[in-house]
Amino acid sequence: MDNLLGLWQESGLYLMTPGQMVMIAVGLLLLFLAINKNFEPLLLVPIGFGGILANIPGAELASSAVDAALHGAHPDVLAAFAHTLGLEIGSSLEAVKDAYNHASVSVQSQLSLQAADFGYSNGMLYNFYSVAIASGIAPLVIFMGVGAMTDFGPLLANPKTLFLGAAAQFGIFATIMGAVGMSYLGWMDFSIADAAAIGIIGGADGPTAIYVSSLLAPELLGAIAVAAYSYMALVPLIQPPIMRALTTEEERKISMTQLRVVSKREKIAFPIVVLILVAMLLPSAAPLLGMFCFGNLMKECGVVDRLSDTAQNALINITTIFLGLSVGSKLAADKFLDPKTLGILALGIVAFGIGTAMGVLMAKLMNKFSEHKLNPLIGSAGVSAVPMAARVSNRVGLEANPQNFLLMHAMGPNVAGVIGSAVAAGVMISMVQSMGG
Amino acid sequence: MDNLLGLWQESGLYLMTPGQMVMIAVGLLLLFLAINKNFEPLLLVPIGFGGILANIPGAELASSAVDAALHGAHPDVLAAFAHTLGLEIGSSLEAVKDAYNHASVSVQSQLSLQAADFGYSNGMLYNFYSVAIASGIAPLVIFMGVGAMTDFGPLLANPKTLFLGAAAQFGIFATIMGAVGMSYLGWMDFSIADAAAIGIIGGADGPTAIYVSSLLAPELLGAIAVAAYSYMALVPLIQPPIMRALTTEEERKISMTQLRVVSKREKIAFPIVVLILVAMLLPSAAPLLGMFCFGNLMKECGVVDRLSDTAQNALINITTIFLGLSVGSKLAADKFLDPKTLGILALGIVAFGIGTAMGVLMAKLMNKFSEHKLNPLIGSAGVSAVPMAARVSNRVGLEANPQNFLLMHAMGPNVAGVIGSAVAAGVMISMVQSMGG
Amino acid sequence: MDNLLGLWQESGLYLMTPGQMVMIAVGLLLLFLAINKNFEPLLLVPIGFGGILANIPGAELASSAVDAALHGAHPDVLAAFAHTLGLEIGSSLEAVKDAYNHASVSVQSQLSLQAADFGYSNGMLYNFYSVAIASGIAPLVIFMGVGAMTDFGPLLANPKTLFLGAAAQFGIFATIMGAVGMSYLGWMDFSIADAAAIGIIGGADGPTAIYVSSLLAPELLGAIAVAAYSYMALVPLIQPPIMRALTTEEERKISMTQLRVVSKREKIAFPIVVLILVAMLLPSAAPLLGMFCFGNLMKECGVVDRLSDTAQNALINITTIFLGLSVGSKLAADKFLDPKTLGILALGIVAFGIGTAMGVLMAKLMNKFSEHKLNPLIGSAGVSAVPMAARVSNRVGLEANPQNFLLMHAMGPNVAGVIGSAVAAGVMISMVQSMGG
Amino acid sequence: MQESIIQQGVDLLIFGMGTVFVFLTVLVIATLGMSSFIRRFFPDAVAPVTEPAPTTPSNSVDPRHLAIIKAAIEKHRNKQ
Amino acid sequence: MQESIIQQGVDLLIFGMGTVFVFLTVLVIATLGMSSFIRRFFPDAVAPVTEPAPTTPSNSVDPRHLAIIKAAIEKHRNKQ
Amino acid sequence: MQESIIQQGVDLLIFGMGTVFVFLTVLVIATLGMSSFIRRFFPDAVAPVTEPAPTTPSNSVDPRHLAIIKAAIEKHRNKQ
Ligand code: NA
Ligand code: NA
Ligand code: NA
Repeated sequence: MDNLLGLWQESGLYLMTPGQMVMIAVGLLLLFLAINKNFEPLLLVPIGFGGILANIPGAELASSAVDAALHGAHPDVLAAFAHTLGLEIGSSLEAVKDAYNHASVSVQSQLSLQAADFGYSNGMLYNFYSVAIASGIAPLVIFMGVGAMTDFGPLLANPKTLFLGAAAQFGIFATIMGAVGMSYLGWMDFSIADAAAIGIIGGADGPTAIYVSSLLAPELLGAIAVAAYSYMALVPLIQPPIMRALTTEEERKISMTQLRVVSKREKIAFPIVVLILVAMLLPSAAPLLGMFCFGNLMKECGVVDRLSDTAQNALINITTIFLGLSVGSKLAADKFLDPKTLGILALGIVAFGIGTAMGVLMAKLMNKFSEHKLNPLIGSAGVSAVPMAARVSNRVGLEANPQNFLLMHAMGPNVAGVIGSAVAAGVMISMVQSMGG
Repeated sequence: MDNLLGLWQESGLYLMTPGQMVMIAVGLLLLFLAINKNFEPLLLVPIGFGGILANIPGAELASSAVDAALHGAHPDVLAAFAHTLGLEIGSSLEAVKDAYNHASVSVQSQLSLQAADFGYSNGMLYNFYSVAIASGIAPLVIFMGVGAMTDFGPLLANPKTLFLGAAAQFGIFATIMGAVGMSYLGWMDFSIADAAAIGIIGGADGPTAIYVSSLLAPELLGAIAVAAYSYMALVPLIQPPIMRALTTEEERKISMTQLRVVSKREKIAFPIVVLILVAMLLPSAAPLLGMFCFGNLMKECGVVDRLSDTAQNALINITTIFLGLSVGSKLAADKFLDPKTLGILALGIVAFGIGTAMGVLMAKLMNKFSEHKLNPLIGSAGVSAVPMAARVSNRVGLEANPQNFLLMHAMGPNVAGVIGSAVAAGVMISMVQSMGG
Repeated sequence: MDNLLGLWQESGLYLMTPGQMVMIAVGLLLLFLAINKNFEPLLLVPIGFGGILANIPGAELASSAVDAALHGAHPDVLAAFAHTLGLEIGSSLEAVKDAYNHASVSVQSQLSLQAADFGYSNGMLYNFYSVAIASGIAPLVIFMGVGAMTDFGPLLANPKTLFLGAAAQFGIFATIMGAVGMSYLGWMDFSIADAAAIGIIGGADGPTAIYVSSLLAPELLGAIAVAAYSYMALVPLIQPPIMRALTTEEERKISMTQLRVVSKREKIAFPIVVLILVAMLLPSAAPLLGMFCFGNLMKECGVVDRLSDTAQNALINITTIFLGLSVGSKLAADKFLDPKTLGILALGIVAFGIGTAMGVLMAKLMNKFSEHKLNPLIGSAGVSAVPMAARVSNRVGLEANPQNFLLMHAMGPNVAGVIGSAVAAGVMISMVQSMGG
Repeated sequence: MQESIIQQGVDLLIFGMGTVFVFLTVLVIATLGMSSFIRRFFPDAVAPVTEPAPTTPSNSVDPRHLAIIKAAIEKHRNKQ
Repeated sequence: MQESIIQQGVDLLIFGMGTVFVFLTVLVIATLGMSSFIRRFFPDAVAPVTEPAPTTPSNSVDPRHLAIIKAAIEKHRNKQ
Repeated sequence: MQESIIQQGVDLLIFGMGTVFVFLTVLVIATLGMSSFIRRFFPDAVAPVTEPAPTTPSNSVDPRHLAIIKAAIEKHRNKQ
């Protein structure tokens, strides 16, 4: 009978909290959007599935051994933890949890061994998260693969479109102001590190967003990643109204001259040029832009095709599977169901909107000073969201002028936006860490 | 001269024990069976090769740094270990070994650093085992890949074949009774955890068996994995006599109606349904069935084909290589050459036999209550051993009736058996851990 | 303003040392040689790029958390480290560094946690190095892949060409004598372990060289790997003059009889024979030759083609990417710009030359005792540098006799050289470690 | 202790086998429900064809395609 | 503290956005320099053709090739 | 110490080179034995053909096949 009772008390129906039920529904919603609506399925299928796994009651898949031990809350375990943390024996669970969260890395690693002594172990998704994201490796490897899939030809044919990619990053920083404003008004409790991590949603670039938030605000990573990928999928809905509002019919009809031919040598030299500028000006962006340029160099140099193929296929796919499941581990109910998540979702869409607007306005500004007119619709592609935003530019352009193919022209600002948000990521990580954030 | 003597004293011929020689012969036998007799070669080639590597005398490839240090048995090392373990200085090697094996995780990790201080390091296969199996990751990744290669169509067309997959799991539990009976009679010294790990051989599913035994009885893992894969390869010999003995000629001739068409949407929904039932009823099966369903969802959803392809190819192949070598590391002579291994081999074949019988009998029982008659030969496929057991059902069926193609009908119970043994694995892990096993 | 000043003081231009500038130029040179001159691009592109990344000032990509903390040199950090190291508080940075470098593994791991407490973390390339090379895994996996790409047919058709592969390893040991000689004369400060690691350059085999130097002389690994791969790429320039000088026109014209047909079964048996000899005679070579034979067995046995394909493609490519970047991490200016590097480069080319000469001379010696004459030009292929050296033999042979195709004949000694240098690596690792090197 | 291990084995047998049957029974019901729900409310526009061949997990390349490709290559080679 | 977080946000905005613009401006200049240097001193012997289609990162197989291969297989199958 | 490193080097040279030769000599003998054993007792039914081309480790796709496939694609494209 004990066993039967035990099985029932270990079953999900007995243990499930309302929060977990909500999060399982959220996971199913993400799967629905990914599969039926084609919302960035490569990421949202693993994230949604991982989110459901993380909320299976009693399985503790997203918990560390210490979390599991604290959840078990056996008196012996709590006493041992309290001793290690320098609390008095008999401290409350809350006190132990609090002391653990503020303990130094060495004390935490001691508790981790202690939890193992009591027979607790890390959950599967927690291990995936540690290896893939906490180490920083998965976003960097994906960025390398993206680099190996990126063609800088259109950008090299018209380098001044880099300015469009720069302007669109204003979405990032405006969002940071929004987040600190919410904190100032007392609506939310975002630290400056949180604000920076939320801002990066405006970079419209998944791996960059995950990399930054894993460093600056790991507890918000789930919400930030979900917002970033969802809004990237929604770019065809978010951007066109803004683009139309800020441009005249005439401007949208501007036809651009065909791009010049770019030689193989220029394409090989470009990632090296970027790398050297990073080395000279912005070391803090070196991991992200370094891996990106490495991927691109492998693609363009033509002598390591087998490495480039692997970076674009097996390696990026394997990494994506584990990255997605790991992000899903951050959709555990106790972390995700927080008013902050609503703040993040609200700020994220503002970030996309402002980035889009600034890209378009920058294109109009540049037209004031330049002979070769840009069609301002390609400015919106500067937010990145590769290649979706460039396709949106093309589609809106075709509405105004059915003979005007903007796709290639929009690819320039599109990939410029990737570089732009990696630069913004680097400077934010460096500044926030020196602010003691 | 010292060097020459040293080289000779480090050579295999000087150091080899009879046990190692036997185990090298066992490794060669496994290679022979895999290569010449096509016994599950994807696993048995790496396992056999790894087994030979693990028994190379002096190379200590399967030993941890601490094992190597204990094997070296230098007095300084032993004194330091004894101090850490709280023994008196001058304790015998046996006493130190014994204390180490019973020490807590934190003390073991301290000894590990101490062994490194003395210049010892983990062997190659030990590292593979730690990363691939002790972490639980390799069996889960393989299970994900298997999920991505599984077609639930035949099962969805005839869901009641799930009962056949359930019945065949009786082989698991009957074997547990056999193992505890051997313990009761004093023939063997199996704990309840050992018994559960041995029982899972009857699940006829490699990754499930390895996952369960890595958690419940790591020291028996080598024998269990070898038994599981060998008997899966022997299914065409083990099953037919049992199937013939339990059925009449008439029953074997039963012709089944063609399976209905199953829609894409049903195939997408099925892994999600399984996942939700796991979440509600059986959280302890979440890692295994979660990864399996994730793989299957990636395959069926149709929007992440590149991830599904990688899960079915590069990722599962890479994992198989390291899983196989890691299992091989558990074929070291001092662990494998134990009377328990004989017990495991004997119990394993009984497990297959009973599972087969119960599947067939269940089909006959269901025929008593149902209008649509099942050919009882498909019941034996419920043990899983995918796809071998289904092929056996088909072959035995063709002997009785050359027009009767049972293959697709047998695929239903066949994949049901995979789910069934994963469920059994979950409930056993949960129950044994709460028994303090 | 503080922020602006901070950004400038963190910029590369402000922080860059002349050494780093030189090393970035070296990295660019390696990229140029790899891309434009086709110098072993699969390795030298990642190594060159990694070398540049490792020298980005302020990014500390190649530093451990402790290195970064020592570089930061904050008084609190130094005080804490000094305390852990048993130094008096207020010890100089130099004293702390020195004590750290000589500390035991357990103390180092304590400092590592302490550095994490102060907010320092390992650099990206440092992590790659730890996982890929310090663990020994990457060179072994690459060796497995090379095994899966090697055809021992020509060697099996004419096994006595193994002697050519043996003779060419004299380059390794002559170089060791050169290195110890330099130490004896006071020109350099090479330990016996350093000398052995430098000697292995003469093995003309990348993964073997990286494996040996990661164990015996990790601080020289960058220079040794760069030398090994560069000289392998230069084999078409280094070898022909030596080959011509040591042979007569007549000898170069010797035409060899066509190789006999080798059966599948012999090819399957060969890696097993090698493995058993390793087990009996030379356990210390078990990791390298074990993985090599395992790869070859997977290729030849014909029943695990999907594993063999993965070992030859996805797995070896992924490993190569991280191995290359990790080797690049050892090109950090403070380690690489050392007179020792010049010594290594000088000794390395001598090693190739001597190996080439000994291979040719061995072939001439064998001709004195054998009826079936060997063309001595195939002796030079015994250094390995697969398949470059065999092609050089063929090309020089064609110059002398346009009808004489030596390629297949040279493949025998070529792959024999791989076995030969793995054997040499095993014996050296074993001997040097017992010398307390 | 000797009694107890038998008792533990029996417990595992009863509750384990019971859980397997309960879970798979619930799964049969849930699957039938899911299928009838989908077939009723979301029927496929075009009826899909069930795969004619069984899944062969250990063989990732469709052997028929392989044969066709090989034949094509053979043919091309013969023409040269 | 409340003041300070606004101040920190403004700092991030100014220096962050500034760095992005400065870096990309330098990159524009460096790229123009690099391109004109290469076009002047190392022109390609044969003019390469710019790819006619955009990069589609999420799709690793060229869809046109796929179509052709499929068509070839189809044709071959029909012949049999 | 200075003496000793020379001595250690000589030791490495002698025992190292010795081991290499001994090991490879034993391997020659073992290989010859293995081959004659297999050729005597387990001859292949059909004589296999030695590969005509050398292994090219860095090139995983057979270039001839590649050429044929490319040609086939080209041909198909021209027909359209
Ligand atoms: Na961006
Ligand atoms: Na089963
Ligand atoms: Na060699």
